[in-house]
Order: sequence, then structure tokens, then C-alpha cells
Amino acid sequence: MEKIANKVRETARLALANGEVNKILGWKKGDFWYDSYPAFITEEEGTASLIWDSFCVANLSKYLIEQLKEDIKVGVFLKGCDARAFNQLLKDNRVDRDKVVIYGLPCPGMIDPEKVKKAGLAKGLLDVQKSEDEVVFITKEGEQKFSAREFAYDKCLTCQYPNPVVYDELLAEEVERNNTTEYFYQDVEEIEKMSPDERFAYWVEQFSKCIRCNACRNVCPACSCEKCIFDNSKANVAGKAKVDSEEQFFHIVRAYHVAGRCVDCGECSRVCPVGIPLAKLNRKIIKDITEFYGEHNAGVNPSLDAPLETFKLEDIDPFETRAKGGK
Amino acid sequence: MSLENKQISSENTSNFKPLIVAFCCNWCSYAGADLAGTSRLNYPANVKIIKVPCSCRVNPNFVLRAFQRGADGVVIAGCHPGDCHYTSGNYYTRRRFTLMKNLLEYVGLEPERFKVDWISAGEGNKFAAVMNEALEQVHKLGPNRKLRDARWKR
Amino acid sequence: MKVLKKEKFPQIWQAINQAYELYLPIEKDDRVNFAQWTEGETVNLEALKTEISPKDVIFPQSETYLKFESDGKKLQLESVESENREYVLFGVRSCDAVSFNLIDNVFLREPIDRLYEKRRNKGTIVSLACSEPEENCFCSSFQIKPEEASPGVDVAAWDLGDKILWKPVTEKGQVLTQKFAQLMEDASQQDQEELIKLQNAIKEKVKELPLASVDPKVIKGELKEIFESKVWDELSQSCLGCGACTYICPTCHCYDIQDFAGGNCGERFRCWDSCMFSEFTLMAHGNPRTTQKQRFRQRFMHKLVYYPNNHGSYACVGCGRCIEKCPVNMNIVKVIKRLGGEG
Amino acid sequence: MQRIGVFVCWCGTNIAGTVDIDQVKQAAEKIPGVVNVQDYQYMCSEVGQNLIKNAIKEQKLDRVVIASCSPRMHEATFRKAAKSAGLNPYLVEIANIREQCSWVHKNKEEATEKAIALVRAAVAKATLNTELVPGEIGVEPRALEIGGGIAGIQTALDIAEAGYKVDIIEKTPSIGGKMAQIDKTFPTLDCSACILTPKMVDASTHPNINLYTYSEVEAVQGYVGNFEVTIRQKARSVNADKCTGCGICTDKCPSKKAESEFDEGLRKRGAIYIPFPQAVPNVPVIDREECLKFKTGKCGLCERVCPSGAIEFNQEDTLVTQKYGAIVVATGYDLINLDKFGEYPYTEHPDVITSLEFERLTSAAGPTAGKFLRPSNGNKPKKVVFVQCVGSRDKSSRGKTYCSKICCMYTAKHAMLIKEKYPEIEVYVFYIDVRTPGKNFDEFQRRAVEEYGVNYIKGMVGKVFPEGDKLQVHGVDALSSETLIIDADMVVLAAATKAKDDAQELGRKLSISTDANNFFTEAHPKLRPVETHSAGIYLAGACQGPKDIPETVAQSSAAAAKAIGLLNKGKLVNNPCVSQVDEQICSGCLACTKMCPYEAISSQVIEVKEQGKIVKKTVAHVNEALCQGCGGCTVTCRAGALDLKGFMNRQILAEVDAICL
Repeated sequence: MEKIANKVRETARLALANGEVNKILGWKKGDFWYDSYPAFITEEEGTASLIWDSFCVANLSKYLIEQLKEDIKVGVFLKGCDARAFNQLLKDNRVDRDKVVIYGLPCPGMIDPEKVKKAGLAKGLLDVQKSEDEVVFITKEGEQKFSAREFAYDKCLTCQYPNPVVYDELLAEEVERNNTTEYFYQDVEEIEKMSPDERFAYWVEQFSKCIRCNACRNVCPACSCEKCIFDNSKANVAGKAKVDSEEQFFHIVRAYHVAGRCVDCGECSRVCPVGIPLAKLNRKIIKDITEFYGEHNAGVNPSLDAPLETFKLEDIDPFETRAKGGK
Repeated sequence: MSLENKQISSENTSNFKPLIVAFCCNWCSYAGADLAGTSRLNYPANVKIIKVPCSCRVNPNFVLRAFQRGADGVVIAGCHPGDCHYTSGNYYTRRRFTLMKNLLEYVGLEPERFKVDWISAGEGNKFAAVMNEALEQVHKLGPNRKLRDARWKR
Repeated sequence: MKVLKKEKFPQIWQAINQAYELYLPIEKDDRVNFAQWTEGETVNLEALKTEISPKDVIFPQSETYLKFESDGKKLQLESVESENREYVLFGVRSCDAVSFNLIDNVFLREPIDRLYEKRRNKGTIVSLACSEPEENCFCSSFQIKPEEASPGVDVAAWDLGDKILWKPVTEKGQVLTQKFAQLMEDASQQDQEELIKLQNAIKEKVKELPLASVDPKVIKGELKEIFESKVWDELSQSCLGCGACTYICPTCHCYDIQDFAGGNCGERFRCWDSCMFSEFTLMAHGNPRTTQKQRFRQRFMHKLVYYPNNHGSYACVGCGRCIEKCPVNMNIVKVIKRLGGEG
Repeated sequence: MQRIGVFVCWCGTNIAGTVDIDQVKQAAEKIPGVVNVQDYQYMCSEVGQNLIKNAIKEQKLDRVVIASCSPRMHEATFRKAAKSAGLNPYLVEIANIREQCSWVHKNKEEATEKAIALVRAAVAKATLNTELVPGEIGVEPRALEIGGGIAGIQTALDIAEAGYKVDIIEKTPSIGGKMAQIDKTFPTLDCSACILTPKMVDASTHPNINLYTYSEVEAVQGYVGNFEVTIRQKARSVNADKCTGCGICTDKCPSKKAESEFDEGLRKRGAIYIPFPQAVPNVPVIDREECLKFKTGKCGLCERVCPSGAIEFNQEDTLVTQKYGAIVVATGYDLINLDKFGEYPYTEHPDVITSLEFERLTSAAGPTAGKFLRPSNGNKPKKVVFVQCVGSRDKSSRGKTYCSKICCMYTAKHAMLIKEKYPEIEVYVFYIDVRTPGKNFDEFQRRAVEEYGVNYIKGMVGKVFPEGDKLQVHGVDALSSETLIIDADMVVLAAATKAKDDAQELGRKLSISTDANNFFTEAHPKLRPVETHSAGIYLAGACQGPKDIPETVAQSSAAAAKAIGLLNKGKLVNNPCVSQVDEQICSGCLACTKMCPYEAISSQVIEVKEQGKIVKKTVAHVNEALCQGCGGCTVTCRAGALDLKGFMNRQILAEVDAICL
């Protein structure tokens, strides 16, 4: 990854130097091994601080909405899921393709610091490096090697699009990920198998953890409304009380609003501070859409109609209970 | 630490009077309901109708709101696919609520509590039959506590 | 000073629970948070930090003020008296314990928030010293001593392996101790020595922490100057505008008042609010802070400038939760460093 | 606080018999905002209406809720009453406590409880009602006729006679349609061409009628009174202005392999051809798939022989856009494909023909100059079998469930035409039922049996076997249960009629619906038979369902009358319950524009002030004249930036809340 990181810095430096872009969105390193965070760079010298490592999980595409309000051209580094997110934003008319230069980064999968912590490896950890399928934990005492899969984010384990689906320049060779779709719906199927009461109990327990912080929504590239209906007190759809029914309302509607638009980046689950597995709601809808209307991978091809913005005469009709007649 | 009381006051199931909120499109199903009336077809009084211009006007928010407010069942009724007054509105309804219904079931709602059906202006019989059936099924299930706001008093 | 053997924990939880409501760090799905204890819950006192601060015990996320009912056209109001019993909040870390004092500064000064006062007075706080501070802890930056009892706690406790050392500090703490004294033993000389050893060890560990050098005093200058700093533009760019930091933060205490209209009845409640939200402080004319930069600045100006100006201390206790939870790794440490010229 | 008046109607005992009016009144009085509650036996009567009007004035009511029969019954009445009392009519709400309450519930207690809930919901909605004012839109005084058959011609002539311009779009090179192909018409047996061709000429020469033959509808935009239609005029390759219709080109064309569409493939035509001698316009067209010049680049004979230089090989399709106030759809029908009816070897045997082919065979202008001869060998047939209901009233997937309506009559006509000319030919008709309702229809069919001796056999044909130069028809006489074998020379199949294959596509362009059989759907099967659900678009002829000529003509004149009525208005009032955009909230994702069935939503760029700077922003924009108020867009809009006036999100939520109390 370090080789690619050099390329990231060089690409960004050149782009700023030759005026191709006015601003670069990339990642920088903070105080800790896992602390890779979004960087907004306008000066050539600033590009030296850019990095590309196994913690560049933050999706930079949604920042473009704000950034492009100024009359500038922006260069942005996008991973596979980020690129789908970009396409979704494009479809929603939230970004202007002409004002963006995309540097695609085939993604080897990101490492979940929580998993590292849970494995008891976080203590004294100085750096984490990844090469191929291995991850190396570096402490004062030395190095330890593990299989990278063990520490990858859950969402990366079922990722279908590690390579950017849209870019102007691809900074590395495409990666191959042998993620079978077999496990893609595993979580969903487990819940589907439960009885209605069990399912409800499961989700009530999950939703009741919700603190209404909106992190899931704000990180979501499909949630790009100028003003979310839940932020609009005039809409009269939800209050802010910590009440089960309102949490359920929020999460059900949130999932529905991204139906057919969710790019399956899994960020909602990742950022939830209380660990609600929100992506399981989105995956359920993806599963249903695939089953009923054919596979639709939002953000892969933005010229395709979103499933809820179109219909077919011969769509399945789960509702018709009696034959038409009786006139 | 929620505001909610732990238990929603337990309703006496034997006196259970289910509430069904039915969203009916103006052109077909509302007229179908009227026809059920002119034909004096009986169905229980617990079905209460809200008129919308087209079934595609029904926002999933409305359905959830009804459950929040203590509805034991929700029905959306629109023109038969192909017969929409607005040519294609109910095709959207069909897609939207195919997904929404599945999602609601996924979070634990019993399938019988939420229905979509197509009832034409001429199908007064069907209107009564659909409502009777919905009520019967909901009655069997008992009062709905899922998705319900404990602060709301019916 | 008393000693409570860990094997007695189940007994004492049960005993306390009879006389009080008992709040403890409870583990569920691999996550530890303060919650009301009930038989069978997994208590986890080893985890250093709960995911969310325990402030919701003294300042619940939602709290009803009054209920109203209309009979025809007359509106009847009924104020909601807190029915809560006295409670014990067990296992609070020093940083979180200090945060209670910071919130007290706001709610217990005139005009006193009666609801808060009532709830606060009903609580007995048992702190638990941090034997193993973590890498994102920086409480020492705010002169908090994780090895000691923070001011305001009723009982201080230290983990000595198979037992905890129990030191009542206030009258309330004494009462609690006396009630359950039969489950405890007096601390021995050896225990006292072990305590000093533990405290020294903690002090050493704190010095070694990567963020030990964070010092909010590097933020100098006039309020206006800090307010208008270019740094805010830069830092706020990555902020998603979610409220994760404010809701997990032990010191954030802003709230909104809303009505739940329930047809013929309803209630007025307050609930946490976040200065990160676009509807925060929305008034009839609109919102005074319309951009995320302004909202972001508000949060940190409040913690690092306004609050200190009003109350003489920073409104941050260095618990490090925001470092852990911010979806994009933006946090108060980065802000302090950047405002201090680092960067 | 609102000042709402609630008026509870007894409807005699219709409501009061099951609903306790006093209880409803008492409950209504307690609802916040309600200041006046009254009841009356018949609220819709003049006395009742005056009650409401006076209350509006005296009590200064700003909202009115009427608990009565269905709004479909008297909403308009009460709105009018409110309006006359100075209240905006859209501040009136109806609680339907008759059709949806007193008439369907027996238990008085339960019905009363429900009536109260319905009143509560109506008050909750009314509280949030706002004044709505319908807008006015102009009407373009020109009509479009899609389809140039008898239906289209009749409608166009009627509209033109009323003084309005009409354009006819006809897909084929000539107007005339199916009727032009028909030999004689039932029940009078007068010559089809004799009555049709004068009308064709009238249409082509009428100063108010303009023909677009060999043209199709490319796109339709706009709305009632203001449709904007793009017409694709396909390249004829002949300059119609220069062409004199002399016909030299069609004679000289060396390619004569194409099957004449007009003659149902029973005759060949040239690559450059005039479909039939009476074609209007009398201008040939080049079939580019057949033309040697287009296929090989060589030839060009027609160009050389044309005395007026009208041949233009390089002609291209042209697109014309024109505004219309009204559109009449008269695209007609087709016969079903008989590929799947293997029991009648239609595709294999030339002597098995459809009824339309029969028309050409008996026509004096047809391929046999009116002589009835077997297509296989040119001999005169001795026995002819007609099979009815081929694909009609057929529940299997190959057929149509409906009755094609015209077959019984034209089969009787065909049988008579044979017998008239050749009494010696034996004619058999296999039928399921003979359906002959219509003026002089049954008499006509009986004549075929009684005077002409046509053999009517109730029963179906099982199979037709080609046997030597005969067609062995195996059938069953259902009345005698006898199996019949007839050595026929010809078999004529009454193939079911069907909607045009592209009806759905056209329907989508026009935003009008089609039924399960792809026939266009009328607005009401009884009361609005020529209107569609899309205002300003009307239906004429068999595109709406199987019809004979008299019916078609009657419906065409009806459609014309509707269109004239619209054009004559000059101005229209539109439904004020349309969608509106909150531009502040709109993110400009434009999902609504994709969903809108009327293309009523477009995007527009507005300037907004953000942080003191003027920023350009794309938002959705609703064309209120186009919007029909279905409200589908409001659900597409996640943020709720789109809302439907009269059925706002807040209003419906308030109704839900009120109902759930």
C-alpha cells in the first residue's frame, strides 16, 4: 500500500501544481494507528501528508456536495464503495461530474480497529501494515502477523465492488476479491428465519440502543437531502424523544428512503456509536429488490432507473387476493 | 431510560375492538367502499377510511403513523393495476409497498396486519370481503403492540 | 475504609437493588454501558469506559415535564413528579464523575433546574479508579486524577484484583456503606499499601499515555480572535454534522423542549439536543447558526472558551469517547492541538 | 384558532336510523376549533344549504365540516353553497357517515362511535385546509385525430364542421382504414367504398382538416387544452406537392414482390405503390425494404419515368410539432395472429382465409375483381365453411376472452354475398352462439338462414384436414351431437379482433390507460364512454373495444362533440389540488420528474442566498396545469419537499391521528 500511497501523494501534488484541481480530498494520519481521517488540501506542500492505508475507511464523496458549492474543481480519492456512493450522488443530482476529478483506488479491504481491540492487540500498537492477505501489527516489542480477513470490517468481507466503478485515473491495479455472494444475505436470512415476535424482539433491542445521533444518516451517501424530513419539525413525522416507537419509525423510514439507492457501503453500521446493525435493514431491501425486480446495484451504473422510480406492468403482485371482477 | 412505561396497558382481549385504518384511492376503492354502502354490505365499524386521490399518495410514513397511534391493522386499497385513474400511480404503490411490507415483516410485524389490495369502484363486494377478512385476521392476532407509541392513548 | 470482595458482588447488587435503583456498567452484545441492574445481567467493571457516558442517569435523554389532557375545550395540566427511588450509580470513572460537576454548574445554579436537582439529589455515586487508562484517555489534561476519587463522588473505590477498596467520602456515601457494611470488611494495612501502589502505578501509566501532553492552555488569545480563526474552516470541513460526539460526551448537556401531542392528551418533555444539528436553537426567525462550520465551532468554543469563561473550568474531561466514536476521526484533541498552533 | 362549523345530516333515517345524531353533535362540540354544530334532516336540501350558508355568515365560520353522504355525492353541492356564502370551497370537508358508516353497520352504538371518529378526522383535516384557487388555462383551438379510419374521419369532419382546425395522423400511406378494405356493409349490404370514399375526399378537401398520412405520433407533451404533439412524418420518398398521382411510377416499378397490405396479401404490389385506387392522398410511397434503389443502389426507374420529378430518394423523416387543445384517439383494431390455431391450417393452406381476406376476395376492386375463387387454384368453390369465434370468447392464452362483436354479423353477410352471386355454393357456418343485437341485425341473420339457405351449425370445428384439393372439416353439431365431416373448398375464419399492438406504447405517450386486452380505457364504462382519464383526450371506434361501423360512427360523433365542447370553452379551470414544491427543502434530485405520469414536473435553476452569497440551485418545478393531483411525487420525495395541496402530508397525518383516538 505504501507504493500506492506515494502515488497518491504524487498525483495530488501534480494535480494541484498544474492547476488541474483546486482542492484535493484525501486522508491524513492522526495520533493513533487507526486514525486516518479526511484531509482537504489546497496547497501543493500539503500533499506530503496524504496517506493511503488500511484505515482510510472514511468515504470522501459526500463531502463534494458542500465542496462543490464553491466554484472550484476538486480531486478526490475514491475506493470501490466510495465510487458507488459518488455515482449515487451523481444520480441524485448532488454533485457535478465536470467539477470532479476522481482518482480511483482499488481497495484491499479496510481493517476494523474494534476487532483489533477486541483481540487484545491494540495495546501499545504503533502501526498496522497490510500486504496482500496479511496484516502486520507493529509494537515496541516487535511484529505480529495475522490473516487480514480476520480483522477486516464485516462490510469489507462481503464487498462486491472493491474496484472503483467510476474514475478518471486509476492509481493501482484492480484487486480481485473472491467474496462470494453466498454469505451476502446470511445475516438477513438469519433474521428472516425467526418468527415475527422474535424478529420484533431482535429489532426492538437494537433500535432501543439508538441515541438519535443521526450518524448513520449523515454518513450515508444516499441520504443527501438538503433537509432531511427528520430534521424538519414542520413535517411532523418524528419527535426527538427517546421512545421506542420513534426510533423504530426513524430506522424503518431511513431504510425505506434508501431503498434501491443504498450502495451497500455499510457505513451506517460502521459509524453507529452503539452498534446497531443498520446495514441488515438495507441488505434486506437489496435482497427483496433483487428477487422481485432483478439485480440492481445502486451506484454501479447511474444511468439505470432506481427500482422505486420506475415500474413494470408485469411486476410481481403480492397483493391481489381475489380475481378481478364483480362489476 | 426511555420515557415509555414498560408495558402498554394490557387491553382486555375479549373486548378487543381492533382498529383498522384503510387508505382508499378516490377513484376506485373509495367508490368501492361507497358501493358497499349503497349495497348495504356489512362490515365491522372498526374499519375507518381515509380518502387519498390515488394509492400512490400513501406515504409509508402514514402507515407507520397509524401503527404508532394504535392501529391494529392498516389497509391500502387502490385501483387494479392497469386501471389507475392516473394511469400508473398504483404500479408505484405496488413496488413501494411490496418492499415496505416486507420490511415491516422483517422488523417483526405480522403479515396480516398490513395489507394492500386492489378494489375497483364496482367491487363493493370485494371491499366488504377484504375488510371483513382483514378484521378477522387482526382479531385473531389480538391488539397490536408493535411499533406503537406508548404515550398515545386511544 | 472498607473492602468488598468481588465474590460478594452478586449479593451486594441484589442488596443495593432492594433499597435503591442500581445502575452499573452492564455488558450486552460485547458492549458495555450503564444500565439499571436486574438479576442475570452481566456486570462488567473491567471495561474502562462505557460506550456512552453515564450522564443519562443524572440527566436522562428524555424526561417528561408535564402531561396535559383536554376534556372538551378545557386543558388540564399535570406536572410529572419523578417517581424514581433513590439510586446508586456504581463504577463511575473519575472523568465521568467530574463531568457531573460540570453539568451541575449549569443546572444547579440559579435558576435551578428542579427536575435535575431532584434527580441528582437522589443519587449516590460510587466511583471506581481507572487501573488501566487507555491510549485515548487525556483526563490529566484537565487535572483529573484517575487514581483518586473525583470531587463530588460519594464513595470512592479501587480495584485490587479480587476485591475492591471502598472509601465513603460524603455523608450519602456513609449511609450507603453502613447499609451494606455486613457485606464488607474493614480494610487492612496491606490493603492501604496496595492502594498506594496502585495509585502510583496509575500515575505512571497516565504519564506515558500518548495524549498526556495535550494541554488546552495552548489556546490563547481573545475570544473574538479564536472565534474568527481560520482554523475553524479547515477543521469543520470533515464534520458530518451528526450528533454522535455530543450524545456520547459526558459533559454535553444541551436539550430541547418538545410536546408530544396525543390527541386529547399529551406531554411536554425535554430531550437531549446537539449543537451539531441544523434544527438546534431554531427560532421563529430561523437559525442563528446555518452552516456546519458555525455549529462545529459552537461545540468547541463552548467546551474550550465559553464554559471556562463562565464557570472557570473546561467543559471537557478527556474521556476520549469522541476520539473513539467520531465516524471521521475528528475530535477535541485535534481541535485543541490545531488551535494551539499545531498542525 | 379556527372557527369550524360541523353540520350533521340525518339523511332522513338513512343516517339517523343507525347513528345517534345527538351524540355525534355533542362529541363534535368538544373538538378544539369547532364553534358551531347543527343538524338537519336533509342537509343537501335548499333549507339545509341555507342553514350552512347562514352559519358561515353569522358565526363567521372559516371551515365547514359536513357529516353526510359520500363526498362523491354532494361534495360539489356543499362546496358551491360555501362559495356562495363567501367561503373558499376548499375549506369544506365531508365526513362520509352514510355510505361508509350508517349503511354498512347495524349496531347503533358502534356506528355512532365510528361517525364521531370520522367527524373528528374531517375536522382534523379541515383545520389544516387552506384556501385553494383554481387557475385558468387557455385552450388551443385545434384538435388532433390519431388514426384515419372511419372513426377518425368522422370525428375530424364533425370537429371541422364546428369551425375548428383538425389534423389527422394516419400511420399508413392513405386514410380509410379497415372500412376501405370491406366490400359491403351489414345489415344493408350497401357498398362500403361508396359510402366511405366521399367522406375521405371530404376530409382531404375540408379547409379545416389537415392530413398527416404515413405519419406517427412521436411524443406528446402538455395537458388538456395545451397538448404539444411531435409528429413523425415518415419519408415517403415522393414529394407530395409535385406528385400528380398519374401512377406511371407504380406501373413501371420492376419490383413486384411485395404483398399488398390493402389486399391482405392476396395481391402483389410494387415497391413504389399507392395502397388502393381511391387512396387519399393519391400519392405513392416507396417501400424502402423492397425498393431496388434502396437495396442495391441500382434502378431508380421511377425517378426517370416520373413526369413531374416528384421522386426524392433522399427524403428523410421529418418531425413536426404542433399544439392541440384536444386529442381524439381512433387507432382502430387488428385481427389476431392465427399462428397458434393449428387446427385450422391457416398458415399452410391458401384456401383457409380470414374474414378480412374474404372481403378482398368478394370486392369488385379486389384481386379477383369480385369473382369468388379459391386462392389455391382459381377455381370456384363448391362448399364453403365459416368458422366463428376463432380466438374470440376463448379463455386460453392464444385467444381473447371477449366477444369480437362483429363476426356474427359479417359472417351472415359473407354467407349471403356468396349465396347472392352463387346460389349453388353450399355454405356452412359453425357457431357457438349467434349474437345479433342491433337495429335490423337479427332480421338480417335470419334472412341468411331462411332466404338464402345458409347452413348454421351450432358447434365448434375440431380440425380441418387438407385432403387432396379439399379441406376436410371435422366438426360437431352440438344440437344433435353428430360428428360432421364436410369436404369444403374454402374455410373462412372469423378471427378475433384485437387492439393494435402498439396501443400500449401510444397509451403511455398520451398517459391514458389500457385494459387487460390493450384496448384504451374509457373514463367510465357507462357515463363517460368516450372520455379517458386524461382530460382532453377522447376515444373513438374500435381502439376502445370491438365495434361495428354504426357504433363507431356514433362514438366518433360523440367524441367530436366532447372535443368541440372543450375547444369551445376557450379557457379551462384546473384542479387546484396539485403538487407544490418547497424550494428551500428541495435537493433537486428530480426523482419526482421520473415518477410523474404527466411529466408535470420539470427542473429549474433558481438563485438562493446562502451565507450571503447567491448560489444557483436546481429544484423541481410543478406545472400546475399539467399536474393531475395524484400525489405520487410526494412519496417519491423523501424530504417531503413536494406536497399535494388539499391532501398535504400534515393533513393526512392529522386524519390518521384523529381516527386513532
